[in-house]
Amino acid sequence: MTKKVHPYIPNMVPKVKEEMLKVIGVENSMELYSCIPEELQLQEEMNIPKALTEYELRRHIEGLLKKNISTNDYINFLGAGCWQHFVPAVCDEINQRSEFLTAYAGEPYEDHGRFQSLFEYQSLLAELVDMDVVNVPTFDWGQAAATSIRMAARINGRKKVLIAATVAPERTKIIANYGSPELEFSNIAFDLDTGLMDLDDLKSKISNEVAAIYFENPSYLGFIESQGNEISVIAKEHDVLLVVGVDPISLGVLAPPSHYGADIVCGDLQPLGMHMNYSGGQAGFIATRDEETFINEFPSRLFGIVPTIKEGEYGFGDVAYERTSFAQREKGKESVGTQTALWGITAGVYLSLLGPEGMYELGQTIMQNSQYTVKKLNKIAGIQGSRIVSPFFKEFIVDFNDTGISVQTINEMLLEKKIFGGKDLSKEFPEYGQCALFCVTEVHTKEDMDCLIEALEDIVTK
Amino acid sequence: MTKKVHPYIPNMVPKVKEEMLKVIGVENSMELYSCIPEELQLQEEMNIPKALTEYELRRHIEGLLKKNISTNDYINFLGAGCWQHFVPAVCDEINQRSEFLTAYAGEPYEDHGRFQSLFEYQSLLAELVDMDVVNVPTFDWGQAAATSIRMAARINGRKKVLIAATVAPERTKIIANYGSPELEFSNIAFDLDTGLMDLDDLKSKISNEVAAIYFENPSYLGFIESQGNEISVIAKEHDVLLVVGVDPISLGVLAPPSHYGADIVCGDLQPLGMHMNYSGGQAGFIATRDEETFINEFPSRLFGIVPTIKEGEYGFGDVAYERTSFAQREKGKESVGTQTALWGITAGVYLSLLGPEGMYELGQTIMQNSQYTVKKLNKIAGIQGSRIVSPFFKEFIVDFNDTGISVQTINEMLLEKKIFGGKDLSKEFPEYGQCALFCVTEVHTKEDMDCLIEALEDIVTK
Amino acid sequence: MKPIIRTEATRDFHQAKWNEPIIFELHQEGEKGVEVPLANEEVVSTIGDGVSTIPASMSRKNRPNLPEIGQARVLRHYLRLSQETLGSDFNVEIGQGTCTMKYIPKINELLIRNPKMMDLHPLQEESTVQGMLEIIHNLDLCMREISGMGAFSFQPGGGTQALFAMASIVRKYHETRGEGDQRDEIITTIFSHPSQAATAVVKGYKVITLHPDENGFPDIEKLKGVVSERTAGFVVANPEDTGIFNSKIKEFTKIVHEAGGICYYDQANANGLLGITRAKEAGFDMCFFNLHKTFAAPHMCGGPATGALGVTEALKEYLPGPIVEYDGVKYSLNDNLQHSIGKVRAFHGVAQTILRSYAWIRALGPDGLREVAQTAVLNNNYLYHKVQKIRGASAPYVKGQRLEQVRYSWEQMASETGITTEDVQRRMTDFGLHYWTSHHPYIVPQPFTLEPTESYSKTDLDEYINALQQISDEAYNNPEIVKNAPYNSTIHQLVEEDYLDNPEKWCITWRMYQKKVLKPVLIK
Amino acid sequence: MKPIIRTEATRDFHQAKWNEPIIFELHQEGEKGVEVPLANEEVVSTIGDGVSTIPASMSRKNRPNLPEIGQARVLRHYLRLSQETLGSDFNVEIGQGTCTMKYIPKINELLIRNPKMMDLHPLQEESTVQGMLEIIHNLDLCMREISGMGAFSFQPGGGTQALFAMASIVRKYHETRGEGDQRDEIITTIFSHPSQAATAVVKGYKVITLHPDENGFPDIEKLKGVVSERTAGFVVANPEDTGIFNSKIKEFTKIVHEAGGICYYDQANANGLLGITRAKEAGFDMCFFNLHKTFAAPHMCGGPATGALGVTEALKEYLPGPIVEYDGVKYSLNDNLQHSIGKVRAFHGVAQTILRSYAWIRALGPDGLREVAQTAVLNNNYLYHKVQKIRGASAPYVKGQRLEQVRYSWEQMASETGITTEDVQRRMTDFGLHYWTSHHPYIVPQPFTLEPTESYSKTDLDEYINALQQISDEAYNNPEIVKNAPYNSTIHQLVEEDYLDNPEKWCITWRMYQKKVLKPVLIK
Ligand SMILES: Cc1ncc(COP(=O)(O)O)c(C=O)c1O
Ligand SMILES: Cc1ncc(COP(=O)(O)O)c(C=O)c1O
Repeated sequence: MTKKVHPYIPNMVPKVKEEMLKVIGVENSMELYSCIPEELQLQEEMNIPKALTEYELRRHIEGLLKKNISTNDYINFLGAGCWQHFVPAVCDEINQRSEFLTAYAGEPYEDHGRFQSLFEYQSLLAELVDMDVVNVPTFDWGQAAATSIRMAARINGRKKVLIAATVAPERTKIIANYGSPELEFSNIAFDLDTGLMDLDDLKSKISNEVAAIYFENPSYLGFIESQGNEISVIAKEHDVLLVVGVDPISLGVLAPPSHYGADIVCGDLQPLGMHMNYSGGQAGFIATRDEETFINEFPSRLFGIVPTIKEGEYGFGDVAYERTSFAQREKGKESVGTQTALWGITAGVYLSLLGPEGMYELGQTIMQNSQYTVKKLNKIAGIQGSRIVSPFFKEFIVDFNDTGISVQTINEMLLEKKIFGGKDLSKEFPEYGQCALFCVTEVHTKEDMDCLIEALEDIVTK
Repeated sequence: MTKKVHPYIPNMVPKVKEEMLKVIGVENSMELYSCIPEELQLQEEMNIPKALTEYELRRHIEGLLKKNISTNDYINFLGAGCWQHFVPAVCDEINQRSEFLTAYAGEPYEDHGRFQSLFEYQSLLAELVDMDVVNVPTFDWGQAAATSIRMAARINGRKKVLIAATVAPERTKIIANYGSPELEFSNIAFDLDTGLMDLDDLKSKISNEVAAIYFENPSYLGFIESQGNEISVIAKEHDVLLVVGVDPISLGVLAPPSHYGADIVCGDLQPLGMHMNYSGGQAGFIATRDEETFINEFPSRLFGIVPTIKEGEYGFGDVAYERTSFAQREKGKESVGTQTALWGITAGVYLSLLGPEGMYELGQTIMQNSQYTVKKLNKIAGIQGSRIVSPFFKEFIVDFNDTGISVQTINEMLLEKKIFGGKDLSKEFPEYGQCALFCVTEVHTKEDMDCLIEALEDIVTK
Repeated sequence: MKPIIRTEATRDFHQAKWNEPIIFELHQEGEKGVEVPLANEEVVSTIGDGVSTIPASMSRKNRPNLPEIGQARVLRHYLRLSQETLGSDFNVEIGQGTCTMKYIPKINELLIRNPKMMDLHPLQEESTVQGMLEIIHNLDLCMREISGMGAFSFQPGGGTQALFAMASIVRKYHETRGEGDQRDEIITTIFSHPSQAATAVVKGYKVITLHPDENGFPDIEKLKGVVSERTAGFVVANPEDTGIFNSKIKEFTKIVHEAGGICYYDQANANGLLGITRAKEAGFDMCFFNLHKTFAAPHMCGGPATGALGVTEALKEYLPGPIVEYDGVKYSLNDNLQHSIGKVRAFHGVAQTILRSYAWIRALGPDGLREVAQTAVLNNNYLYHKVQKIRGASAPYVKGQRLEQVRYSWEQMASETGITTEDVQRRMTDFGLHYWTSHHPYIVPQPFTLEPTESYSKTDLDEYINALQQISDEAYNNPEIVKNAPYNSTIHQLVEEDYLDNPEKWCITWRMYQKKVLKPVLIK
Repeated sequence: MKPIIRTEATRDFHQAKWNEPIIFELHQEGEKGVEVPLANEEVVSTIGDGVSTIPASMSRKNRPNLPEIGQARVLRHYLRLSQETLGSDFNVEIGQGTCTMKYIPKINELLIRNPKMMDLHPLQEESTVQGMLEIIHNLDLCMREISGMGAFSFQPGGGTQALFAMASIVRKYHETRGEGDQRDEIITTIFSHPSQAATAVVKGYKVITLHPDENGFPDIEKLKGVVSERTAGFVVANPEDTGIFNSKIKEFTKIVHEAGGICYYDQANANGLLGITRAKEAGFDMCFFNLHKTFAAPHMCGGPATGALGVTEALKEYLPGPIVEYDGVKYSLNDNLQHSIGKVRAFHGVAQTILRSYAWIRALGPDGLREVAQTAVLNNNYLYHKVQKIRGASAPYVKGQRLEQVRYSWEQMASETGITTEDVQRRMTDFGLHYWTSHHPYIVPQPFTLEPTESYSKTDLDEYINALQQISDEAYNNPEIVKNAPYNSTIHQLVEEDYLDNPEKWCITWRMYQKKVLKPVLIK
């Protein structure tokens, strides 16, 4: 039997193949591999299942996916670095456009639309964080933070880094990995009840050898770090650069870190129009002032605007390209490659849709909903709605210690009631005992929240 | 509180509105309604629920849709005019393209792509039915058949129409509705065991007053009408036009009606790349020879190719536009309007993807699967896999009479086993007693079919 | 850097141009676009080849002559063609008056792709489609509020089919009362969609067409002159294509009713009327709305679509079946309508469109619907005011009183410059804008019809106006520019010959083109 | 009708041009793109305004200066920008060598939009994501077969991050063995992706770069000269950017191993090798594949993406966690890897890309994967043969022995006509084609790199070759045409000034443009 021509491989057609081989001047296509020594040629067939037709493939994959239970099936209160937010349909329409989906690294001429939309993304996010410079997106918050810190260290030539102990442990790992072996990290203690940074500890650790202080706002634990100005003052006293990580969706209502002295701001774009995708929606950003010393330390691409030879027309190009590893290999600033450009475009669409009022209203809704949940939780005997007394944005630590039930058990019971409970913090923050990090956003209806309350009441009183 | 500006209505912005009112020279926009007498102005508010935000809307609609059980959830054996087939992903990609989705009735210049893709659809379907002329799609098979018959009547100026009694009752209703009061319909009897047309009855009814004979192949009851040539000969003897309805997905393996003398061929495009959509996927086609008398009777649009003033470039336009109601109002041929163009484009994509081999293989798979099911059904005591002994394509009448259980009960029990059983024929064809029309296609895996068999065995033996 | 200042009033535009061959030209024997599912091996061993059961006379002798093309190339072809199509999502789509080209919300497109909608079979057990039936029923309730009618069917696949269904009801109604033969006339107006007249004829009626009075209103005196015991029905839109609202509409329906006729209302486009005025109060027995116009379902290159057909409680039993009913617990399909005209379209109509329109209504609410109407009228009057100031353009008939659209005329410009409305049409493409003349016949000479809907901003409207202004300038100063347009479109002017009307030359399919054009050349 | 005969060897093309303003220019105060969900009334009455809990110092004083634009206009803007982007779906995308721009199957895009994938939270209980974990595990198994490695992590968000992760493993490995400080050099080659060298430096290594011998092979003698007890690792691709397969690769890894170094393999692009030859047999300890290259995940304007990182069984404990494991019953996440480098990316990486690549592999099967490789090599050698015949073009280094790509040179043409590879790049846009020069530094002068993959037909390849041929003709006969290109692109040539490199002038955001360009003008 002759081999079937695969729909993805047009030149499997025997006649065409022969014609091409003739042009090349070989008898069969395996001859083209004669440069590969026999000992390196794979002899056995790979143990991979036989090809499926499109329909079979669809049944197969959909069959696998049916085994999942999604946040569309159950009510979800998990956050902790990946959050469930409302995604406007226009965001999906744009990022599914075949043109954007399949473009890559084209030139300003054939990819004008890609350049413009990423320039616009930079510009929109710049307004949200109220800083002048934003890069083409990087991998995720963790890596953006790592790079922000490395940038700071390059700028002031120092090696020590102070990190708030409330930073997400996952991100701390990424930061440490990107920072080692060059940088030296220490934690800054925090107050268990307020979550706030222990300024005395900060003062005791800061010195003229410190390159940067890094903290997050809203913090991983959900509370709002209100000492931004104080921290900034301490940092400036030692010419330490202040790097602040931020959840951009909070910035309709919360002051952006630039307002309390941050030199470099980073964070994750996922909340701004990306579905969670089992963590496929993450994307990092870095923002700075328009200062040459800062711009020259970005490893990432920065698109800038340029006029064309035609009046009234403009194009775009790479700003200060020479600093990148694309231009300079190991002499470039860190490394650049394929990161998360499509999410940048999407975040731009998102911000264009919501506008200033939308961002404000969204922040407000989130705060109202999350406060409502905490208030109701407080009414349940044995549960403290928020272990931390400081104001919070969308996440908060629910304290189950007095219920005598472990978070794990509670979450198992919630699962039975079709609820994904908060993230168990007992390993990451054992000092809190049986606490869980819950996330409430604008996607939660009152019914959703009440459903959680009822379920927990049930669990606790049973 | 000021009214919120709706995202769909930009000019609700008060300042803009005022500016525009000033240009117009009125004080407020209700003044523009002064031409509507007060007694006609609606006084009360409409009893329609308050506006939902996009997210609320999504929850609301998805909540409603969750109440449905789809053919993706259960195994489906319903056909009878709307069929579950494999839809290549490329079909969906193309018909979801914003450009095609939102275009309408543009000119050859700005909508070149729409014209070309519909011209190509016409051309591709023409090859499938092996006729020269195909129209821009009409509503559905029923209406296409109705119009085909009316075309025939206009061509030969006669009024009587003979319709095979095996034509789908739904389509018969549409044909009757479009035909009355002008045309006069009679049925042609059929043989209960073979399903075939009773040629004696045909002969007894045919005359020089008959405009057209209409039958379907494969028939509504699934069997293949093998007497096409004989019927054609009888028709020609009386200068009667032969109109044949066809399921186009069968034409990779079955002879197209043009091969056995059909003058006009019609059918439904839904199998060629359209999801069922609770019947939103239907679309009709009509095909004829390239004869002026035929072409001039089409009510629908026919796109033709035209060179442009630039060498090597071509465009498209409406062929014989003057015959349409767009051009001639009541003097045009029937009526034309918005029909189902997007499904035409989609069917074109489908045929381009499958090609001649794909259409053949698909037909073969369908026949193998449906025959397999019948064969297995035959093994169940009391069930006759196919009540009709003639060869069939994808549908067949399963006879439950000997089980002593009604089709209704059987279907209820199948539903409990997550199976949509065949269409109950006991009302439409009471002569068959407790029979149901099952449909098996390429979407059914062996497991699906075996599941049905097992379920029926279970039901019948219990 | 010099600041980038865009001073041009019109857009510096060029449409995508790919010069794609006809799909058949992409044929490469052996290539494949998709692999279809083959029968399982055990099935094959049980059954054999499957096709040998086909009687010889019914077996296809050779494969259909379809092209063979790899998947990527098929996709590339159609994607390129899509870019060569000016969907309303891409332009200030106000030049296609009467078509209500409004914003098509993306959320609705997302909702209809839910498998719980897409993968429903129309004959499924009612219990398994409760959500779908609820949506249909809810839309019915909304439509009743909007129209004042008593029941709706969503079966008709567009306005034309709704008009046909209404003509069928008219016939059935009179037949039921024994006046079927006697009442053989339907009255319509000239400024209406051609399908009003055309569908009446399909249903066997003689059509009487009223022309407007000098102010552009349907002539009430003429109506009085033509109604009689032969009057079966009266169909009209209001406003008509001119955008002029006929304030005497209630008198019209009264006159027809008194003559024993049925009044049915073409509300394909009701965009200026939502929440403002209704079919019921104007005295109509039936009406229809094009969901693909007023109710924000997309036009999809021309369907699938829905003409939502509403009737008074009294005519409910005439509707095509089944219709959805709700007993407070459960939704069901009622196919036992005593006088039903039967069916006009398969099963239940186009469910996606029903869902889209329901979603649109729910996104707006009752206040939003009124805002739609008022803003559409505001936008239209703004345009009306501005367009009339353009040299050579006018808006015939009564001053003011235009609701959602206006039929304009370039008569003056044509007589002064020789530039026709068709020339303008081609030239508008150069600015990335769509422009349609009008339905035939051109009662208004050199016509064009603009309908801005509620979806376009003032800035958008100004862009359109500027383009018209520039073309007028060109017409008066350098008409050749307009005559030879387009320049920035996918293609240039079609050769003006009888390629489309001469049976020797027309090519409706690629095979006809091959026979008529290529083969003769190859033989030579 | 004269038959329509397309005689042009190149495409009569024009890209869509909409001249869209920057999004901020579309601002109209008061417009709104979408309504966000507001808190339920009862919630509000229970809680109040919600925002007054914000400490004064942390409350945003004024709204962010985002534009206000209606939904339709936002959509129109981005849709237009999309048409101004030449995705690989739209062109014969073979000019971006090393990037493996292959066909992106639409079925995969459909599958990833399944809510059971899109709406999963990465911290859900394992029992609720069994399907997802099974997909990850299955892909792992496939990758092991393709590479011979022992375990895979899909956490790295691209090739660069995979290279970083591998450099991290190299470091951790030597640290674990107490040689962390001693081994401070990583060896790479010049014909490799810049990230090989760059990520090694991020991880604190000194980079030693090998240059090719006169035939274009990495120089084995030079390698011998640089390995030492300071060698931590050796990273290389094979073929390198030249497309030349280094048949001595096993000797290279042996030399490095003998010096105590780790060998890691850049298989970002393994498109010519699938089922033909593997990392394991060539002696590598680690390798990575870019799923967005060889494994048909789309490039998405530059990510999100995945660098699938495979290691030998011996290095498994060094992987970033968690990895997916299967005990025959249940899939689980293992985050207890003894020597784990920790994390490089949040949670589990880009799940959509994992699903896409798994689907692609299953659509091809083992035979299909081999066909991919063989056809990619066939296509490349066809191009290689043809391109060398074009006047002014050459393919430096050894004759033949090219697998999936070739780095070519216009050195001769540049010296004879003054037309550079950058000029060619701009001119190619005029034919609707994409062309990339090459990575810096330009070791091959006036370089361009073509990689046809398996996805393009001979006809497609010929179209590309014809365009290069035509540009060569133009360069020799009328170079101004090429110099002044593009003509049919969305935009014309950028003004060549220091707008991008002068800190006084660069504008990375609209607010910078306003400050630096608009404000000074307005003040004047
Ligand atoms: C007033 C009016 N009536 C009827 C129709 C016909 O509707 P359809 O195109 O859906 O058949 C239209 C649409 O163009 C219309 O505008
Ligand atoms: C050989 C090689 N290595 C590494 C990379 C870097 O991959 P990425 O762009 O995903 O970071 C690439 C991609 O261009 C490549 O081709």
